[in-house]
Amino acid sequence: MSTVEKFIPSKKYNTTAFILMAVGLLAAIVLYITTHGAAATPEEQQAKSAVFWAALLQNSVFFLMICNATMFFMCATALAWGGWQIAFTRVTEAVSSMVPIIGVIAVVILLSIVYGGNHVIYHWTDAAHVEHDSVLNFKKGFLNPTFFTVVTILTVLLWSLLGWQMRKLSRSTDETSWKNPKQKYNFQFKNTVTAGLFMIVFALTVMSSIPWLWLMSIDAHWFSTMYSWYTFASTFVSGVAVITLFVIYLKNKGLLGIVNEEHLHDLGKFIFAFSIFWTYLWFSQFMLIWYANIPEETVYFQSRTKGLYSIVFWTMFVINFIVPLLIFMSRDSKRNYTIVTYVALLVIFGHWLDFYQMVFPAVSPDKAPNLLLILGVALFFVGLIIYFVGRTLSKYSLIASNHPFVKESVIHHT
Amino acid sequence: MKWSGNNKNYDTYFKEYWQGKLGGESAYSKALQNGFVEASAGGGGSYNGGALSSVATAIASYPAGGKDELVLYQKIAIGSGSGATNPWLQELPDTVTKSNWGNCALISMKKAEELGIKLDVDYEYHPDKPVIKVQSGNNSVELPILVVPGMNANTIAIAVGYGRGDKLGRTAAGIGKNVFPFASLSGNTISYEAINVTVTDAKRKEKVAQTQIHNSYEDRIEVLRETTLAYFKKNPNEVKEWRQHLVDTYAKKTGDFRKEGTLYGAHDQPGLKWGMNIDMNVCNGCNACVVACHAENNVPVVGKAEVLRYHDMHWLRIDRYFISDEKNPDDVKGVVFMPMMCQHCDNAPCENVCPVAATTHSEEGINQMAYNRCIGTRYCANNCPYKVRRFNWADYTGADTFPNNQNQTVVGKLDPVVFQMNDPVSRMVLNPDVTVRSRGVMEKCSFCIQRTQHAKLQAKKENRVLHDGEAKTACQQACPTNAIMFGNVHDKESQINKVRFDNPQRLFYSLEQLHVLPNVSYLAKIRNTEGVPGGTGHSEHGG
Amino acid sequence: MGQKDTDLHIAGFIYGITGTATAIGFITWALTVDWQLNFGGKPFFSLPAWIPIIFELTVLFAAVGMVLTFCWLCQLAPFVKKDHFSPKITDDTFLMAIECTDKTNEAEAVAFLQSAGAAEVKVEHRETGWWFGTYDKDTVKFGKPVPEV
Amino acid sequence: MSLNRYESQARGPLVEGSKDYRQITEDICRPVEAKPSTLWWTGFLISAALLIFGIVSVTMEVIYGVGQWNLNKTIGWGWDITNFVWWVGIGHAGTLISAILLLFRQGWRTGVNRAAEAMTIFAVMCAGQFPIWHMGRVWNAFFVMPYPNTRGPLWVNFNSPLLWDVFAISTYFTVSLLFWYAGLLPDLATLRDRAKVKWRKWFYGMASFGWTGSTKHWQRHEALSLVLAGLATPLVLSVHTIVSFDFATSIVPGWHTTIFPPYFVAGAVFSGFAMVQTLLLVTRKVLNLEEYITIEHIDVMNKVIILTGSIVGIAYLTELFMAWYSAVPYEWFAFKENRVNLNSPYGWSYWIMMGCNVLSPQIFWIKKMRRNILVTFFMSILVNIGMWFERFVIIVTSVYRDYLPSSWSTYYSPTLWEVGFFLGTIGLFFTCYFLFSKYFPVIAIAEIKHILKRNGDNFKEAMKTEEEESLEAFEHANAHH
Repeated sequence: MSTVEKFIPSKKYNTTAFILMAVGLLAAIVLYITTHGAAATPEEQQAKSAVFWAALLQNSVFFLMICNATMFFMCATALAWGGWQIAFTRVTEAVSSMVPIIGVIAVVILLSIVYGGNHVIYHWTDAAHVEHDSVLNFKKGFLNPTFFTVVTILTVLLWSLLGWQMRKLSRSTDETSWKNPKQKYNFQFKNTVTAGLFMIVFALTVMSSIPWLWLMSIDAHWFSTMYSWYTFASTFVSGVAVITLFVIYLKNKGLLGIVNEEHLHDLGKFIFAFSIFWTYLWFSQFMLIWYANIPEETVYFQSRTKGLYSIVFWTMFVINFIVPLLIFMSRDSKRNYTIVTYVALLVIFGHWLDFYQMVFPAVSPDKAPNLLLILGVALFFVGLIIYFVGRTLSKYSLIASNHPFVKESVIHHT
Repeated sequence: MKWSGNNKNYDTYFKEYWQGKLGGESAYSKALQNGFVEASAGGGGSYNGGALSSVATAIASYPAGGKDELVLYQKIAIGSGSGATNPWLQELPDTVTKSNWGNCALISMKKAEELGIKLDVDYEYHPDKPVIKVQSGNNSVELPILVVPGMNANTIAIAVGYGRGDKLGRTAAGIGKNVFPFASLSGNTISYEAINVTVTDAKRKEKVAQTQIHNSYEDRIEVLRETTLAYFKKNPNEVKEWRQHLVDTYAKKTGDFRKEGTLYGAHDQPGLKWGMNIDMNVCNGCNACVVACHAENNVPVVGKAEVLRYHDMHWLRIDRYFISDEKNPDDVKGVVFMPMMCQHCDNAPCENVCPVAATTHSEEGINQMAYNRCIGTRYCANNCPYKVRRFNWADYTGADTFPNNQNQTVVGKLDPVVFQMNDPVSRMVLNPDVTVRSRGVMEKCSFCIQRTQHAKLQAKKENRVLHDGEAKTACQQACPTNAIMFGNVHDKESQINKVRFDNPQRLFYSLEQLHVLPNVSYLAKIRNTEGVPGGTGHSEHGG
Repeated sequence: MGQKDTDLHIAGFIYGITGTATAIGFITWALTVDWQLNFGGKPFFSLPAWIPIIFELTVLFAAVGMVLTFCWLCQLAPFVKKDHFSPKITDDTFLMAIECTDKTNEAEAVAFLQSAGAAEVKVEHRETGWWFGTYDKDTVKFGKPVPEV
Repeated sequence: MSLNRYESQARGPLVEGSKDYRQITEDICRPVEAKPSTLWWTGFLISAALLIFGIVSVTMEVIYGVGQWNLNKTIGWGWDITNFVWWVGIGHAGTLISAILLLFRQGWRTGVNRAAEAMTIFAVMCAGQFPIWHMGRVWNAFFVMPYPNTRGPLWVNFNSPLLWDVFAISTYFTVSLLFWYAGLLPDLATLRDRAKVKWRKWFYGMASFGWTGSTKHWQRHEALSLVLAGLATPLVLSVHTIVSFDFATSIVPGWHTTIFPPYFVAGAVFSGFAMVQTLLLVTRKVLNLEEYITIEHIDVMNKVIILTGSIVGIAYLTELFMAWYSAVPYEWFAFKENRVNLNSPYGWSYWIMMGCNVLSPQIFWIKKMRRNILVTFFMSILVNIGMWFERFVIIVTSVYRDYLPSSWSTYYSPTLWEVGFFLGTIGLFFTCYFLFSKYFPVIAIAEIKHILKRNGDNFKEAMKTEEEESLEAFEHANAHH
């Protein structure tokens, strides 16, 4: 077989993508209409329309962070000088190339919320309210529209830029002919430095400030030092699941010859391991707050473990922990394409639910919004990812056949 | 008195004045007994211009004081020295300085500055305080200083009754310095001041035993509430609103902060539930409760060396905070006393963390200690926000099963006073109803559980319900101002419930926002001082 | 290599589950049935606070159980002395011992090994079982002798 | 079988020099079989002396009571628990290297895992001393065990983080020991078969459990190692997590924060690797093992150090930020006044921690520094000083000024016996390590042999053909479908 293989998206592939996007848009429109009807008071109107914006927020941020998590996967493996993942690195790269696209959408949505005059989602944007709220007033050095805007735009810009650089480096190997191992080493060195730079940016954004600004500030009074690491774990599992799904799809199309179940097994292990890692962080955050039982912290779980949202809360816990734990514990299930596909899909859905329960209990405490409609909105992003990832994949060789470590990936054996 | 041109001593003057006014000795005694005089006629005082010049003369004739003046005073516990032999009293921290086991020279902040003593981290956090030499004529004494904010710049105050010899027993021997020589006889009165002393820095340091080292409550309004009368009149509901704010924030649905502000759900507490209320307005920091608690509960006396190491054992202590201007800590506006003991939290952080279940919650709402089970990890003390748990660092009471572990020839030394508990006669002071704790065990206020048990048994024997006020804690019984109220909070008619119900504008629980659910409530201190503090209004910052 | 994969990990899983069940069962019984104690207002059934111990006991049971099983299966224990095929195998030689029973076609096995590039193929008759003894003393063998093939 | 034998030439070799299996056995067994050097004796005696000092210190403390130490009514834990957490942290690298890196198939672990695992066990032994001897009534320490007793239904408080510690530390110790010993079996058998002296035959024969190296043995051994690694991985995370719970479950400002579990684990790996560096740099020099513990190994471990150091740094900043962001005055005070403020009583300790843990490891961004033995050695010690201060900062600076200003503590500094206890555990640790390095192979012989054909210097050079052939040709020759 030829190793310079390419993926040409079929008509059906693109149509599916467009249909999903259309369904997503439709869901958004329906959601808009249902949330912008007449209401008794302006406050009620605001509360209703906030659900629409929160749905956009949840979905755009979730998918943006997933795609960025694949960036993390790429950079972390590069830093660790991993070899096994090179077999499908072009898939990882293609998913990571979604960062600028969803990034722009997310920025538009976030800024519309901050400047849109509806303060239900971000209380701290309401200057009059902040005046009277001593806690928010205290925090306004961090929670203010200007800072939010600057950090948000800068972050998306940096992610995009460094991702572009990483991908460019990887693609450059296609044309290079190595003269000696030293050259390969030099390439790896450059790759490592870029990945290292991304890691620094990553630490300052995803591992800290960004989840605080975008998500935690919805419960503007509440705080948890774990929050950012926790959201990262959530998106990282989903990110690996997305890569896995594309790998399986391409395998099904008879592509990606050098990828075999050994690689699938390792992707499965990643999903397994990081699902447990996610659970670990979830438990640590929950248990510590539960144990100390200080109201200023428990207030977050009050609205989630009791009442309206408790079903979502526990469902997502079961999906994100029990499902991968029980299914992926055995070696055989990690090597079975069908099982891996379903678990990956479930895991993505589970973490989507996790984001749902991060956003909505604060936005709409008394009435759980229609889950199906909001899930519908997610389809837009799913379609978008399918379409653009397909397009990116079609532009370059599917296998980085000249990468210094590609041969290690070929003989990869668990 | 001299200034007024009168040579009588004040007592005589006072008596004569009132006897003259009330008409006779018996009327005077009656007035003292009643504590008040019914004003029969509003006879306004008349201004006597002539007397003024005689006063002026008298003032001028008073021997000219030097720059610095020494004042001798008596501590509440030791008095003139009569209490010096009692270890409980020696161990009792002074109301204002929180120092015990010895006297020291109290000086003003200005004087400290003048002497070049920096009131920095070292001064506050180390027991070693600079020593000054106070000299008046032939008399001189060297004592470590304690800087008290708000003192007159050039006054030095030293307590009398210290510096006793060996013959008085091992408690008082060698504790502090005797400053009686500074007192002088003028006429037939003893003058407790030396008006012209020289103060010099002795260039060395000596340790001062204190049970509290920080003077300000740092604006921590969740810990305690106090304000001025004027401010209170303007904002009578501030404390109430603060408590209401907790309810509004964390108990939106039911309005029950106790039940809704938690992830746990509440335990049933049928029957009795003990609670205490302390009125900070009435408390004058007299320390009677502290001694009573000490005596009742066999709280060990640890001696100066141990107090210096912050090992004091008081189950009940009186926290003293100076209220002063943040910018000018010397400008003391008031002093607050906050009796602090185990708060018997219903959601006690200490109970959670004990690995061996030595401290648990009783159905009567008491946070109880099983000394026999305690292995002394001290985790509970770390996790207590009120820091009221006390650990037996060494064998203070001779309660150990190890015969010779008080005989420390190599390892740390205890003061001789501690060993009094080894001799059978001294041990007679122990309350037989209360266990003596061995070393390595945590202890703390039990709400005098031996007394509540006794009262319950008494009622049971007589086949009746427990009456309100039947069980009294030792501190409550000793309190001369009735600041402490104790009883069953499930009894709607009980005093404690009434007090809490009648004072909603002053009622607060210390650190209520933590949701540890203390069973001790406080009534805010309203200082009858002038001025409405600015800003948030609760205080003028600490010094 | 055609050898049956060992089921040691399944044993480990079962031990682990046993540990989990023991921990949950015992703690629940001790704190909710045997003696209910109110610790800081926490519910009697404080599951989140028990997770750490449940986890630890799961791991402990699994690990200890597995090592013991491993020792049992491989017949390893202190003071056990085994009959050695060659002292060099603990140094620089790989040795494959294939246990043969009367059903084994010996010649075929020898041929297979030789074709796979074995340096030396030996057929020996040994006693089964294990030997107690120390390596500084002469071997005292015991165990059931097997009929020679 | 060529599967295991190719590796990109862009990677450096992990076994230097021209080695074969026999040579490896020879190199690693030699120090065990030779007479101990003067250097060994000196080190051993110093360690033993420290150990004795420690024993005396603890005896003093038990005779008098915990009052022997300078803890007080406000500061219930000081050096004791600081040292406990410090040692437990150090005890994390070993099992991490052997378990997690085994799962991640990192070849370089083989050179260092044996010594690191031994270190883990000794460090946990040291750590365990502190919670035991810090008890007020240590003779009743068995109360923490849930044993059936005559007092009726008296069990322990399963809700207490200290009890979790009891289970976590003992489980961790047991599993690490099993893991380590299981790995040692084949190597002990090697020593046994090489033994010429009677007592050696007896000792290594007894210790090697009758290992024969048969295929069945190896097969089960591999399965066992893999599952134990799978178990040990979450176990490693759980142990320091549970130690962090000691603080994080409380309500003390500066203790109670949700990021503690992962951040403590990162810190533990950080300090653990630093300790591994300290030990191995000495070991490779003294035992002439430079060809097995190579600069490559040191380089990789320094990378782990900079990574975990930076994670810890991010956690510090997160905590600091969140203390402000929380708008809880107590929380903010604990950070701003108790720690960051250099003029506060313990401000200095916070900045030592920051300097040693966050700033200084950044030097390892430079490759030259990562591969410099002296710099690495110095840094490894600096990191452990920093990590000691991290625990000191967390424990003492949080608790000495918490909620009630009336209870703010006087200055706490340790007594001679507190320091003595700590030095004693250092003595214990090194005494054990010296004995280990004398009587056991410090490098896993069997495992090094496993990677030799892929990572050995001489074998790497022979990979030229594979390195240069096209991917198609390579795939055709090597891939298995």
